[in-house]
Amino acid sequence: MGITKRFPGVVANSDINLDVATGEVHALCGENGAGKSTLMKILYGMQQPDEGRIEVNGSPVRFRSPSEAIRAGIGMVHQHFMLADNLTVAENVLLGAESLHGIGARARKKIAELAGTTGLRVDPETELAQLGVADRQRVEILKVLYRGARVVILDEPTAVLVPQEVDELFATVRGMRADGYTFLFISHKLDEVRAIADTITVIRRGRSVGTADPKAVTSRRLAEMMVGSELPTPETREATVTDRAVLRVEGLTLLAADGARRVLDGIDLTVHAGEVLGIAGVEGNGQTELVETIMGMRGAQTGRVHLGEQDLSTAGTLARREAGIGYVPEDRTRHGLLPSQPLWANRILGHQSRPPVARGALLDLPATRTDTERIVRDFDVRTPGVEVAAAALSGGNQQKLVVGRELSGSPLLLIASHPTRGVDVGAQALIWEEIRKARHDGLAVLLVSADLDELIGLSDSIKVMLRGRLVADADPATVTPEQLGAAMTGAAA
Amino acid sequence: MTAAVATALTGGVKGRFLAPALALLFAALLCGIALLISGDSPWLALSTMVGQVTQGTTAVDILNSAAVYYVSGLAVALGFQMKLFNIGVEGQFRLAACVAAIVGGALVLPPVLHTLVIILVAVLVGAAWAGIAAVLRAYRGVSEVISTIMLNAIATGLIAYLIRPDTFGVLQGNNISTQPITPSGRFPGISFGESGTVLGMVFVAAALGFGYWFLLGRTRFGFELRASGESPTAAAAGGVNARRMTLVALLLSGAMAGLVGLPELLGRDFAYTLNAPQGYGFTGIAIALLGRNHPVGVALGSLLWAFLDKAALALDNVGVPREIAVIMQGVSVIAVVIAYEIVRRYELTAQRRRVTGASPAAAPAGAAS
Amino acid sequence: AKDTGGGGGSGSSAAGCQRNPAPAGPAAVAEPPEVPPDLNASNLKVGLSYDVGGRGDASFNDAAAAGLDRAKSRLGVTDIKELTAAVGESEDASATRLRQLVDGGYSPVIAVGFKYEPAVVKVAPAAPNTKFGLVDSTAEGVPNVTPLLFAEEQGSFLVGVAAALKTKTCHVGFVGGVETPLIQKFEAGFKQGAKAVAPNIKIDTKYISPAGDLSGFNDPAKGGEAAKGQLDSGADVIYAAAGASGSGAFRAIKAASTPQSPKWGIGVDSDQYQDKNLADVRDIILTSMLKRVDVAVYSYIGAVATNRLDNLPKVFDLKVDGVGYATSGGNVDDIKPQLDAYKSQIIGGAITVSPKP
Amino acid sequence: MTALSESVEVPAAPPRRRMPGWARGALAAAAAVAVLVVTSELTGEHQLTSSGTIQSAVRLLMPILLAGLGGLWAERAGVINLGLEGMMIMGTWGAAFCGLHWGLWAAILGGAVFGALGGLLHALATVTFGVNHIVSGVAITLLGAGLTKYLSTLIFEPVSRNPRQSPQLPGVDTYSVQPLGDWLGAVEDARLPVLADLAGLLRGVLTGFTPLVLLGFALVPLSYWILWRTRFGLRLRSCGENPYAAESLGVSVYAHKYAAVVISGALAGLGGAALVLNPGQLGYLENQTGGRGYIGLAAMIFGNWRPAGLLAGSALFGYVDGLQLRAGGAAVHALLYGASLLAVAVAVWWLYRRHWLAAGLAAAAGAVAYAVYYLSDTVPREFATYAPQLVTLVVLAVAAQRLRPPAADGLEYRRGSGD
Ligand SMILES: Nc1ncnc2c1ncn2[C@@H]1O[C@H](COP(=O)(O)OP(=O)(O)OP(=O)(O)O)[C@@H](O)[C@H]1O
Ligand SMILES: Nc1ncnc2c1ncn2[C@@H]1O[C@H](COP(=O)(O)OP(=O)(O)OP(=O)(O)O)[C@@H](O)[C@H]1O
Ligand SMILES: [Mg+2]
Ligand SMILES: [Mg+2]
Repeated sequence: MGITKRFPGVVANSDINLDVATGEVHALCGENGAGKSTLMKILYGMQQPDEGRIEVNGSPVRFRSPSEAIRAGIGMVHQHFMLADNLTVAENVLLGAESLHGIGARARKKIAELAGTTGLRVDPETELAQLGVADRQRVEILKVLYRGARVVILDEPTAVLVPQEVDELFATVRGMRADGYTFLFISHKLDEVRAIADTITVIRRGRSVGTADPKAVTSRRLAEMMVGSELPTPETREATVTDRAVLRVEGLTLLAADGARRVLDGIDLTVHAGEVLGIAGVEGNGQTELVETIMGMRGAQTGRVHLGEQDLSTAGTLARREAGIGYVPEDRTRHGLLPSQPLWANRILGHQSRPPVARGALLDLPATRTDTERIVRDFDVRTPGVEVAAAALSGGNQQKLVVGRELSGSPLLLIASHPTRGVDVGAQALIWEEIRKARHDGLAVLLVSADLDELIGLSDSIKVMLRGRLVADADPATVTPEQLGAAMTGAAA
Repeated sequence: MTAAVATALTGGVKGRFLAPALALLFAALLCGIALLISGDSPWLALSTMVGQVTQGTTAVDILNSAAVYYVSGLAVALGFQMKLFNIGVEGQFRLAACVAAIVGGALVLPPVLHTLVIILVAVLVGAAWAGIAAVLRAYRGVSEVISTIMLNAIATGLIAYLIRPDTFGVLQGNNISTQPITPSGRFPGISFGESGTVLGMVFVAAALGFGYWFLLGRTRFGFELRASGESPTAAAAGGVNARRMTLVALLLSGAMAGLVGLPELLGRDFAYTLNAPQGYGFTGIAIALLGRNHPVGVALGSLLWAFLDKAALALDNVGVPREIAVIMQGVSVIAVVIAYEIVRRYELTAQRRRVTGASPAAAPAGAAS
Repeated sequence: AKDTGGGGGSGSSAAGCQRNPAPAGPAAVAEPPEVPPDLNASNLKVGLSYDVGGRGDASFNDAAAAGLDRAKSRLGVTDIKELTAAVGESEDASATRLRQLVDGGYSPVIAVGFKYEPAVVKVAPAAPNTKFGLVDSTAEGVPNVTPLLFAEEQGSFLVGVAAALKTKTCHVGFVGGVETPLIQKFEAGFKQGAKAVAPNIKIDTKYISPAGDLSGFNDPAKGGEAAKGQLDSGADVIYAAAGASGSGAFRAIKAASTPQSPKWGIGVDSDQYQDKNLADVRDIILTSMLKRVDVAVYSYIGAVATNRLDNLPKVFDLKVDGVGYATSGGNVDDIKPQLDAYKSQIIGGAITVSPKP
Repeated sequence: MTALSESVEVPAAPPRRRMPGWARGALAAAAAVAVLVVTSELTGEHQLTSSGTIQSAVRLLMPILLAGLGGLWAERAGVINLGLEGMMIMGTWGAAFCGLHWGLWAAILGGAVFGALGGLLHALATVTFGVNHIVSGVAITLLGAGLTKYLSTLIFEPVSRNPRQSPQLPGVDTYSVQPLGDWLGAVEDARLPVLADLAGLLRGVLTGFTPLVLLGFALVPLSYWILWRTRFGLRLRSCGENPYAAESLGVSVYAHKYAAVVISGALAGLGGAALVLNPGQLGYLENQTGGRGYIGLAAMIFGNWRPAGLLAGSALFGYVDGLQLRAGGAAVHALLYGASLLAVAVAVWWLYRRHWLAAGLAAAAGAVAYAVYYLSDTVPREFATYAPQLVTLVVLAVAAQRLRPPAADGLEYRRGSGD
């Protein structure tokens, strides 16, 4: 109720109101960075609100820590799993709730009992490391149940699941709702939301903008509510596609670390100069691996990668970059930036062997600074200078720096993984504009994104990825997000 | 430390020196209190130590020792830059000095060349001994911390074997020594008469410091090294080969370690004996920490350390336990390390604040509050 | 159940230890270098720089300290300064220490331990008016340095004789701290002495650490294990030349010793029977090989005072009482005639003891 | 839209069946005993299995084991403790000081308390201030050495007349399981083939131990029990695996890390006490730890961050060290024979599992070990002394990739900064 949460430089939640009735599935929608997770963390006592209050069954409460929320019957399944790989399933579940049933046989019996409810079918003594994603999620739910929570927060539980698993999850949720559990359900996937929710609250830029009835509302209407009216359209109308193939990937196959599974399975694709090829897919279907394999960060078992006339199949990452590939990684803090280094040092990363930042084996620091300043100017990176550490910038500005860097040195091909994830509208528009400009100048772009509007708007052609394979092609001129969504989940046979 | 002080400190270069200086002051204060408790006068201790610098060869000794510590500190710091903890500088430098002394004593070569060969041998031996840890780390995933600790002990055994009179050693009275290096292989120093002789390799150490600075700050290799240390994932995405960097970084660190024993070997002792100095490798770790892996910081750290070592000898004259210098060294390291950490955090927060102040984009969000 | 001590040493008890009879010959008497009894050296300022361990190490530093103390009480020396080396310090620290003594006007300056050799060689030529005494080493070509050397092998020979005479199992042991040439001299003498008495005696040898690893002088735990190993394999007299590690050896011996099968330890450098820190195990200390650093220091100070440095022996050996064996505790009283017989033979030159094992 | 290709079946990896931990441990112990007995019989080097060697091993391994346990506790909570050596040094001083004034049990306690103080400092630096764990560990080792030197100059020297050591501590009694010990002694002395070896091994463990040895051994299962079987231990381990998950479930990560590192320091301090209270020790002696803290850490890694493994690691260290101290190069040389036996056994096992390459490598290693054994008749003393370190290095090189440290070991944790 009237929750406000400020972080330095950003107001994550601003006077948000949320009413959840007992026994309902209440969905929360909003763009990346809208403040959904923050609100949930506040409800769960992991963060303290700066203003506002929380009431449970009419009486005001104040959670200073998760354990207090747990005591009040609230449990949370986090967007990023909160599990310990080296502990057993039972230990993961028990942790923090040892006082309920001890940590011995009694607890194990209880876990076995509850496991049925969540559809978990493994021995509680199994080490967590051996479980797949869906089972991990079941363990997360089991944790919540074990604590006797009646209100369960699910933060983007479906992002990592394949459709059958989503169906199983929904069956579990429905079953539990019938038993009187209340759910707070967060998802970006509007059709899912409409399928499971009883009520939907939409959050935009930290504020609640209204509620909707899932039976009455369309996905389009929901999307409009989420992004507001100033929705920038990533449209790329005039065609610049040439018939000059820049990237040719043939028969790329990658096995999982344990060697048992094909993460990439015979991928063939071609990107032409001036073309944006979009890859659609539910997270975890091999897009990350595809990008990293093309970048040479993972070694494919079979298959070839050509850039123009060059065969890069066995080249290292740096050689591939030198050949003309720019790379905007999906996780900028882990893969894109050196957080504690100044901006100019970040400009060097990935370009350390090329002008303007290097001459031979030596770095050219003055030129590096000048060029970083150019990026700051051209890409509107909001910073007092190029000497500040990258970690001091906000996500959007970090991303603009990364995109600016990767478009430097006139690459032939840009591989952009979720280039606007967690980035505000202004930055998003700028990044789109820059990609469009470069494409006009003949750049080939391989675009991976979970944002279907971005994908449809920016791409010249789209391929759908499912379980390590490219399973379908779509024409962005005619395809709708709904159709694409269906194909991504394998439901559009 | 209050927030106000810390923010005042974080302004650029000044902050970089003020924080460790405050930490050192804190360490000195603590030692002063320890002295007071044990009934000694901190002031007497300090003035004795400072006064000692002008006595005899102490000033020159400090410089010579600092040079040795400096090379050792740089060797450690080079690994630290990549978050590799080469605890094995100790073993590397001793083995390198021993083998270099054996080779140098056995060879007859024209001046300069003779010296260069000895230096080369030391560098190679140091690198090779570190190379064992490097290979184990890069290909077998063995933590270099553990492997180098083991290798230190094994190096001791190897050295003992190498200088046995029936292998390469020569019995000299109650001592065992390698064959002395003839004058052609020595590295001349600069004599200051009564005040001692500055070892020639002091200048090599200074040059090494410059080389280290240049390598890390101005070359692609240095950038890749630091990038791998800061974020292995980002470095990999930027095209840095992590395994290669691990190997090269440890080999270079070992090569540098190989030089640690040479200033004294080539400028003073001319042979490796049972009394050959030990412990420089461990001192190097402390000094790299004090100097935050920065060539100037490491230089200041080694000077401080050498001062504490040499000037403390005078404490015996006034009846103050000279162990107080060791405590001072220990406390400084931990205080400086913590001070760096605090400053780092304040720096980031301050920068964030400046970024937000500078970026109008944050304004709407800020206004909403 | 609580152990009551003893019971170790399951090894062979070879009864057949053939022993040679003690050599006969003219009784030679040791003559220590003479210091005039009424000498007053109160004008001397004596500086003394110890090796690692310093005064109180119950070993050779302490012996040097004893010599100094005697000079204080007998010769009236009052102005004395003592400094101590640190572990693993480099040569210039030793030099600085010596220089401090020189600058303080001390002369003679006595450096204890062969590690001081390079430092003395460096400092002495620059201070020609200062006299230096260097224990355990020589500084060739520097006229103002007097080497104070010992024939450790001769003293060790005698305790080897004692060991061979006392063993019931015809099996003795040597535990060395660090395998340096100096300690090897002890080993060599001990073995020759034991063999001289019993040619077929079994002698175990163990060094705790190799040359260059000084931890062997400083690890009583390992000293104890090494001695225990020799006891278990049947040795019943053990000569421990192992610095502070020796105390571990003595305690292991004490634990294994029973009235039926007594086990003996032999001390080194100073009379370890008298060592306060070994008071609890003194009853198993058969004797100690005395390295009379005290005699050397005292004589050297006396010689400096009388300006008769040329009177000092080249090597402090049995002849000048520079080495010897201790008799405290009375455990060697029964074999004293044999010991003295061998001693006379060595003094007389009939037996020469090699310093190499 | 085009049609979709048929979906791909993803076969689940079959769960691997493993022997329970205790069974594997027992098997490994049995194999070790078998190799020793056979080697002892075939080479005639009976010191390999003598009760004296085992007793030596027990005395030598105890400080290492305790330091290793210290490492285990800290690392299980996600804090690397390279300051073990420093905490151990502080423990030796504390044990000597308290032992002098108040007796045996005070010495044990004093060692633990002084070590714990070092642990507290490490916790402050790493947990509160986020200093790199290795950096802090190195600094603490320096500080520990300096502080004890200073304190002993100040406090011990006036009594002991030597700044480097404490006065004589009261002696420590040893105990034996009787009359079993005597019976085994009789069997061992009778030198019946194999039986004597077995009796020697058993007798070595059952006789001549001090109360602290009992305590040390008891701490192994106790640590296991606390860390793996209690609520506190579960929480503590969760901090080392995923502190943010622990935090999200209401575990106070800071408190647990602090507790773990302080306990770690206390255990390392106990290791120091074990050194001081070994029968045959005078008391505190400067530099007496001689790197045992680091070796404890190595033993812990060797033991895959588990108490039983750590016990095996420190036993190996203590055993080889005891053997070389007692019987010198010849016995270590005989171990080469044992190593080749072991390699052959491993090769056969891999053959059975159809891992040809591994089998080949093991066989080759065995051949090399045997060749060295056959062609030489002793190991140079210089190398025999460092055999434990060599063995550790070789074992790590072979096995490091199978080791699994706690997932968040050595990482900085800040409350509320996970997502
Ligand atoms: N600990 C933090 N410190 C500073 N800013 C934060 C912190 N946590 C979140 N934010 C910021 O608060 C805003 C809201 O974040 P939140 O995680 O709640 O978004 P979200 O709606 O869950 O987004 P997504 O859909 O990507 O999960 C973002 O701008 C985010 O960067
Ligand atoms: N863990 C953190 N601790 C402290 N401050 C943080 C943290 N993460 C982010 N911030 C600060 O919060 C602000 C917002 O960061 P965030 O990455 O959430 O930006 P954002 O809302 O995504 O920004 P943009 O609108 O540019 O995308 C930045 O000024 C950053 O300095
Ligand atoms: Mg979120
Ligand atoms: Mg953001």
